[in-house]
Formats: sequence, structure tokens, C-alpha cells
Amino acid sequence: MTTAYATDEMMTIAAARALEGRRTCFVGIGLPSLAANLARATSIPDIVLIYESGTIGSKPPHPPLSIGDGVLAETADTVVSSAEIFNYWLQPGRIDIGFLGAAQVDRFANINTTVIGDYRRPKVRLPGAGGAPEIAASCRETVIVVRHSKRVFVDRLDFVTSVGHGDGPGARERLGLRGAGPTSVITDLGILEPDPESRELMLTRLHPGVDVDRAREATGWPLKVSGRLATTAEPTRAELTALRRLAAGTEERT
Amino acid sequence: MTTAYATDEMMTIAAARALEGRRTCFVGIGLPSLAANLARATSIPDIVLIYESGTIGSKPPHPPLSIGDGVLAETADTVVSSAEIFNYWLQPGRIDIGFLGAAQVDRFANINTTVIGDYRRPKVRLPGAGGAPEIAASCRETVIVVRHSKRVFVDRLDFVTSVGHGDGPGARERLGLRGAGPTSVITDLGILEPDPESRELMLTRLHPGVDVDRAREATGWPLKVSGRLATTAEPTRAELTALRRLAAGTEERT
Amino acid sequence: MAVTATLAEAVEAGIGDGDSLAMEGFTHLIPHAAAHEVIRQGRRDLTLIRMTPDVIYDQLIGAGCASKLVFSWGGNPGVGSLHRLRDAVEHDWPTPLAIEEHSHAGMVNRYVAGASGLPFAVLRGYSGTDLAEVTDSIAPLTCPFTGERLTAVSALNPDVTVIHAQRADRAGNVQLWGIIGAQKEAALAAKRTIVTVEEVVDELPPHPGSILLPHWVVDWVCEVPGGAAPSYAAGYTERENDFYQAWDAISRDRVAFAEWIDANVKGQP
Amino acid sequence: MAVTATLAEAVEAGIGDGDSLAMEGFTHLIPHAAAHEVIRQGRRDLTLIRMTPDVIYDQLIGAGCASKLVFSWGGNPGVGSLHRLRDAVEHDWPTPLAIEEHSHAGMVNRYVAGASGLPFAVLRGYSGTDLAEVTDSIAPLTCPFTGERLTAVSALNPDVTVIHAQRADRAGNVQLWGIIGAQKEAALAAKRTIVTVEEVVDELPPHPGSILLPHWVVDWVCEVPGGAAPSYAAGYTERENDFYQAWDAISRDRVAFAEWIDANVKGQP
Repeated sequence: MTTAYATDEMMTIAAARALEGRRTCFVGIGLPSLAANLARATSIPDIVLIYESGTIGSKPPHPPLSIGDGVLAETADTVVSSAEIFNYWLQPGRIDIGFLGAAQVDRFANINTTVIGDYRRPKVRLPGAGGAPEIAASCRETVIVVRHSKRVFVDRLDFVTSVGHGDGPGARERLGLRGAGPTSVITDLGILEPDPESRELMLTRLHPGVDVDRAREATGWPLKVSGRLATTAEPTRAELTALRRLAAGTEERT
Repeated sequence: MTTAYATDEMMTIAAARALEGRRTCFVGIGLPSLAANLARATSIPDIVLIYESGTIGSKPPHPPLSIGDGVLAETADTVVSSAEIFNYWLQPGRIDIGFLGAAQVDRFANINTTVIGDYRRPKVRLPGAGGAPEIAASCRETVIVVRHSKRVFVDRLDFVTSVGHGDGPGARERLGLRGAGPTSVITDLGILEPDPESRELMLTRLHPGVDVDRAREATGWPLKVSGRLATTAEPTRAELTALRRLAAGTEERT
Repeated sequence: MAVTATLAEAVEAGIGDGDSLAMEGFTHLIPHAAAHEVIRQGRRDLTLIRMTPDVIYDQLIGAGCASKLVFSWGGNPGVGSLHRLRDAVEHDWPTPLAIEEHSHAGMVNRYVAGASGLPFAVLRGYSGTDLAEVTDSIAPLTCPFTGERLTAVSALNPDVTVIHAQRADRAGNVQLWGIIGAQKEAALAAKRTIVTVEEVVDELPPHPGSILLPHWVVDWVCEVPGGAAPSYAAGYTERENDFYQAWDAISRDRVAFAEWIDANVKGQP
Repeated sequence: MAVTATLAEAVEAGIGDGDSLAMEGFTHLIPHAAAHEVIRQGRRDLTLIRMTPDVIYDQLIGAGCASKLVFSWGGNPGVGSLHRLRDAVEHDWPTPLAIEEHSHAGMVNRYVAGASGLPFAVLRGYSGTDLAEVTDSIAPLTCPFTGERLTAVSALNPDVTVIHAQRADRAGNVQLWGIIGAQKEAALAAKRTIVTVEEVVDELPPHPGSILLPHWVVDWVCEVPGGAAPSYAAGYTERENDFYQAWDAISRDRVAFAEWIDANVKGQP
């Protein structure tokens, strides 16, 4: 049953599995898009994919390079304006799950995609917010998909672009954020989930072959580890085959 | 050249003439719709008719019974939602002229279409506001088309549904109403226009065969008469023919 | 998630006594068949919400289903008064009817706010009119950037919205076109949505000017051909203008109205 | 009232130094040809407005046309950074670039407010983020009905909006479809509007999913086939994904960038 696979593949497959039981997914670009399309190609064929370009129910045969590729509109149930996608579909909280990437994540799963360094004189100017702040605020839950490193998992964000669990218990309620916030952070090393009490991210799963020390070393704060730490199930052959077919399709088109 | 015609026909023809030089018209139902379609059939073939049902650029072969008749959508340049017609098209003041009817009009061309009598215990419950308050507020100018009688031209409105010139000079500015307000009130007896100073309606034209006394008797306040009172030009044969063809078309369809 | 049902089942499951109920359709696609089913099932104490109450609500009001009306224009389009509405407001017959009254711009923005998950919407409206004095869901609001005075209207989130559409597929995706009014907003603002359609089809071919409500925001889909009559469904049926004119006489008289309801609504399946 | 013009004429007449300029198109129908004409005509000190600045604004910024950028996501979609944008923000090259930064939801609502003749729009957004601290056009707002705290964003009313569309008729009615983004709002919010189109046709046949901008809200229509490249026009051209990937290397280097602009923009008609 075991097949060789890359850590990125494990991450994407774990992210796809996180969609199980969800009906509608607001998809960001990059790894989240690949994971969402993998879920649709494997265990959740009926999942409704919604892209911030305004396509609802897109069924692309391969994940798009950009969120505005023509195939997203051509295969959609309906295409709506940017105003409508944010106001009528995202904001009211009618979408089950949002998939987000990040440049920096802190222990409360808050996200920075704006700048590294000082805002007015940045060391690295990142792309900025895009749809993320409102995806993070309004989806019923969010999942963050990001590679695990100290550069990403930082003690303190240089800029809060999108709110996860704010400064801890009760923060989302105080801020008027109506979705549940991040329910997991999926990396190439394992899965972090907020502690139900403190809302601080806690390592709950390691991918096969990864140990706790490696995850701790890749995290910029003292990483808490769940007392019930588990190991992610290996990718199945079906998952890997589907993922590689999808990834090849995207590359072929570029 | 003279042909027998009804006073309502004179009123509608005078209203159609009021559209000259205007490019876009927000049309209410009834007499205003007939007048707007008459203008399109005669002197202003390119006028863009906009109905509050969301049809932009409707070119009905006959004026519709209701503002939602299928022909308005079928012949339109585009059909938009109710939200869009009010928010994107009417509210920003991009429409040249709005045509309104009324149950009561006062000397400042304010309009009541809500109740006769007390609001909580009305003698007559009228249909209400519809699109009128915002047409009156936002079109670059408005024209009111209404039959002339003491029941309609009242000293004091039972209810202010839509604002004309408020309580006089400066009222529209104080209320933040950006259109110029009513520039004329066209009746079956003549035409009233706001005095440039006082904003009070003043009789500026009589239709052929009508005298000042008749207009005064049909007005519920001491009607001011312009020092340059003129007589409306008789309907031309072309206007009458076009009007009767339009009116017959509507009746045929009902 | 859309369920296919008979109209009787959907009304039974979706609309209860005391509910706030929006039946939208701006002169087009008015869900008359659903309203008749509400009358047949004898719902009471409804808060009826609709921009243009129209003949459909004249019937519900006259049949005693409503205790409140939220609206912006209550007439028989192109014909005149709604006599059952007037009788209720002027003479409390058959029961008293509270009213909450707006302009079209205000009503549609209330649906927009409801569909957008916002508690209110902003517009340039009502300024200088008497409407703000008689309607609690209108309030002044100041722009935090310019200091301008604008108007806020509170969101509408009906318990149930009912609309009629041209067609749906078997998954419950709903497609409508022509004059589209406030149907999308009213449906998205509601807690529950019932859609009657001219036909249920295997595939929904793209249609110019059409909008789509995805199956996952629709609760019940009911195939009811002609379900908009005497209103119409563009591409399927024509507006029965003569019925709108005939309604004036029928509705003027309490007895004639009751007889009409008995013969045309209660006596029907 | 729409006038047919060459792109050079429209840019000459419609866009001046110091103007605020929105070029919209969400990954689709991006008006690249118009941006190149702006570079050729040497416009300076522009305030560039766009949800997704993207390669089109990387070029305008690198060419020194802009002094300010108003945006919500400044990346090369699916590829990575916008290096000219970064060079301007990080190193003031070729000139300093002020930024006014929002989320997509905020930006699009600013266009909605602008198109609606309102000074601001309301949304559930920015709460808890650092964006409100660095951006003046974001302010808190309290619901007058519920007391909830929401966020206001000020309206955008660009001096000029430029969009690319599939086609226009000879009167200047403009039709576009596919991913429609914020084009309608950006056009309706602007004082002046320039539209480049794939083709000018005698009649605009209805097309599923299409929207129309009537001739009387458009100022200039320019026939520019392929005017969206390397973006695309659904039904006419394909997205040049390889160009977006090649842009990463071209734009990383100031000299390579300048050479590319000389060869592909300034050297062209």
C-alpha cells in the first residue's frame, strides 16, 4: 500500500480530507485550490467550489493557474460579480469552509499576507489581503494550508491581515466575527488545531515519518503538543493518483 | 390644421414635448408612460426609457398596461435587478428626467400618493410610495403629469410621499436632494412651473380653449399666474395620430 | 439543500402561522399558485412582505391570512386600488392589518441587507418625506467620511421567501430570467426558501439574462406549471391583463371576493 | 454619450497627468493595450486604482506613471510577487509610490458606493486586522437599529475607468461576459469611461451571463482586438499563462524590464 510521496503531496491530501462533510468551499489560489479540486476528484464529488473571481460551482478538470482562468467560469453553475460574491455569498456566512494560505501564521492562527518588516518601510512587500480577511471572518470555518517553517510560524506577526482566534478565548465574539475561525492548520509536517480552551494552536497530528521535534523546530514559538497526538493516515494510491493527474493537468496548461 | 382632441390628449402631448432635449427618462406608469412613449414615437426616437421594473432602453411598440409587461424586457437594451435599478441607475442622478403622477400636489409640487385623511385611520388608502420618493429626489429634473382639480391641487397634503420644492427656496439643498426637482406640472388645463424665486407653482401656460379662471377654480390655493402666460401649441396631426395609435395598441392588448 | 416536493407539502413544511413571508416577483413571476395554497391551508397571522403587494396579497389579506403588511406600493398595476387591502386598512376587514411602509428603493435595500448578512442598508432616500415618521425601520445615518446625512433601513430576513421561476434542474438549481426584480435578494435573505417552477428539467441550458439560485440555498422546489398566473413567466406564459382588470370588480365587494376565493382557490386541488 | 475613437485618441482625451485611474478586470478582460498606450503617452503622477494590480499595474508602476496605488491584492496570480510594485514600495524606484490598501470586499464595496452615488458603503470587514490602522478610507460605523459595530469604506469615484470588453455596437453599447468582476461598478463610479473591445458589431446578440453598459454611460469605445493580452477575453482569446510566468524574470530586473518596455510597448504603434 505504501507509495513514495512528497511532503507537499501529503499536505495537499490532508487538506483535501479536511473538506469531508462540507458542502461548500471558498477556495483561495495555489495549494488550497489543488486540495479542493482533489477532494472533488476523490471523496466529495458534489462539493461546491466557490472562487473569489465570482464563479460558483466551478468544476475545472484541472486546478487553474489563477483564480480567474476561463475554465472556472465555463464550468460554473453561475458566475456573479465581485460585489455579489463578497456581499451575497461570503459575508452572510453561508459558505461552510474557507481555504487560506499565509506568509506568516501566529499561535492563534492569525495570518499575515501584507508585509515582512515595518508597514511603511517594508523589508518584503507581500501581495496583501485579497479576499482573506473576509473569508477568515465569515466562512463557517477556515482551514489554513501552509508549509511548516520558522519563517512562517512566527511568534509575532509583522501585520495582522486576517484574524484567526485573535488574542485567544472570546476574541472572535468580541470582534463580531461570526464564523468559527480556523479549525485546523495543515502543513507539510502535520496538523495543528486550536486548543478548545486557550484557542492556541496545538500539534494534533504528524504526517507519517515526521517527529515532534521536527515540528517544534519549524515553529517560532514553543509548540504545544496534544496528549492525543495521532499520525495522519498515509496517502492512498487513489489519492496520489488523482493528485498527480490534477497537478500534471495544471502544469500542462501553463 | 385643427382637429378635435380630448383634454387628456392635450395633457399627454404637452408632457411628451417636455422630454425634448432629454436623453434618458425614468418612467412611471399610466399617463407618464403614454407620454414617454409618445415622445419616442414622434420627436425623440432615441430617448432611453427606463422603467422601475429594471428595464433600461425599453422600446415597446405600445405603452404597457403595467410597468412589468413582458414587452418592456423583451425590447430593452438590458434588464437589471430591482436593487440595481434603484442603486446604480436612479440614485446617482444619472437620469435626466423622471415622470411622476400624483393623488395630491401642493403649491411647492410636493406629492402625496399615500393616504387621504389620517395616516393611522385613512379615509382612502392610496397605493403608497413605490419608486416616487427617490425619482423625485434623484432625477436631474422631474415632471408631474396629473389631471387638474381641487381634489388633487390641495392647499396642504395629507401626507408628504415625495418631495418637490419642500417649503420653498433652499429646501432641496437642505434636505440633500440633488436633482433640481419638478420643473413643470402638466395638467389637462395647462402647465405650472415653479417661480424661480419663491419655488411656488405658477401657471405659465394654458392649453387652447382654457381660461385662467378655470385653472384657478381647479386649484386648492390662490394660484399665481405668470405675467408671461402663454398658450400651449395645439396638438399637431402627427402627434394626435401617434398618440391614438399608441393608446389603441395598449387597449387592444388588455 | 433543495428537496423536490408538491406545493402542498412545501407550504405545509415551510410556512407556519405567524411567520414573516415574502412572495416576490416584480409584476413578473408572481407566485400566485403558492399564495392560493397558503389560503387553502388556512395560515393565519402572517407578516406579508412584498414590494408590490398587488393582486396576490389582496387575495391573502382578503382571505384573512395576514396581520401585517410590509410593502412599498400597494396597487393593482395599471388598474387602480387593491380593494381588499384598502378594506383591511380602512375598515379592519376581515381583520386589522398593521402596515410597515417604505419606498421601493428602501424595500429593495432592506432585502439587499438581508441577503448580505448586514443589519441595515444605506441609501439616499426618504429625506423630507413623512415616511420616516410613520415607519420605525427607517433611521438617519451620518457618513463617517463626509458628514453627509443619509438614511438607513433595517434588513429584511423573512422566515420564508416564496418565488416562482421558469425552471429548475433535478438537483434543485433554479433558473429565472426576464424582469428579475428582487427575487434573488429575497431568497438569499430568507431562513427558508420555496420555489415553484414552470418545469423541472435534466439540464439548465444557459439563457441570456438569466440568474441562478444554486440548489444549496433552496429548500423546496415544486413543479407548478402556470404557477404565476395571472402574472406571467417570460418564455412560458403571458400576463392575463384582462384578469387584472376584472379583479377590480371582484375585489370591490366582500361577497363577490369570497365567492371568487371559494370557486377558484378553496375549490381547487 | 459614446464616441468611437482610436485608443491613442481616447487616452489623449480621457486620461491626464495626476488623474485617478481605475483599470478593472478580475484576472479576465484586463485592459493591457490601454495601459501600454498610457505608458507610450508618458502619463505621470497617476493614482492607480485596481483590486488586483497584477502585471498591468506592475508595468505602469515600473514605467514611472504612478505616484499612488489603491488596491487589495498585488501579486502575479499563480506565480508570485509583482517585482516592479515591490521595487517601488521597498526602494522608491523609479519613484516613491504611496499605497492605500484594502481587502477585496472593501475595494469592491468602494466601487459599489461610487456607482450608487453614495459617499460610503458598509460591510462586515477588517475587524481585528491592522488594515484599518494604516488606511484612512476605513472607519467604524454603528448600526442605528441593532447597535452592532460594522465597518464603513469611503466611495471610489475615479476620474477615469478603463475596461476591456468583448464587443460594442455602433451606438456604443458595451457587452461583456465570463468573469465580470467589478467592471460595471468601476465604470459607473467614474467621471469618464474608456472601453476597449475585441470588436465593434452592428447588433449585440443576447449572450448568457452577459452584462451591458448602455452607450449613454460610456465616453469612448475603441476597437482593440486582443487588447486584454496576456489576460484573455472569453470567447475570443486565451489567457497567456506562460507570459505571466515569464514576467517573473523580466520584472525582477530593472534593466530587463526597461528593455521589455522599450521593445514591446514604446516601440509599438
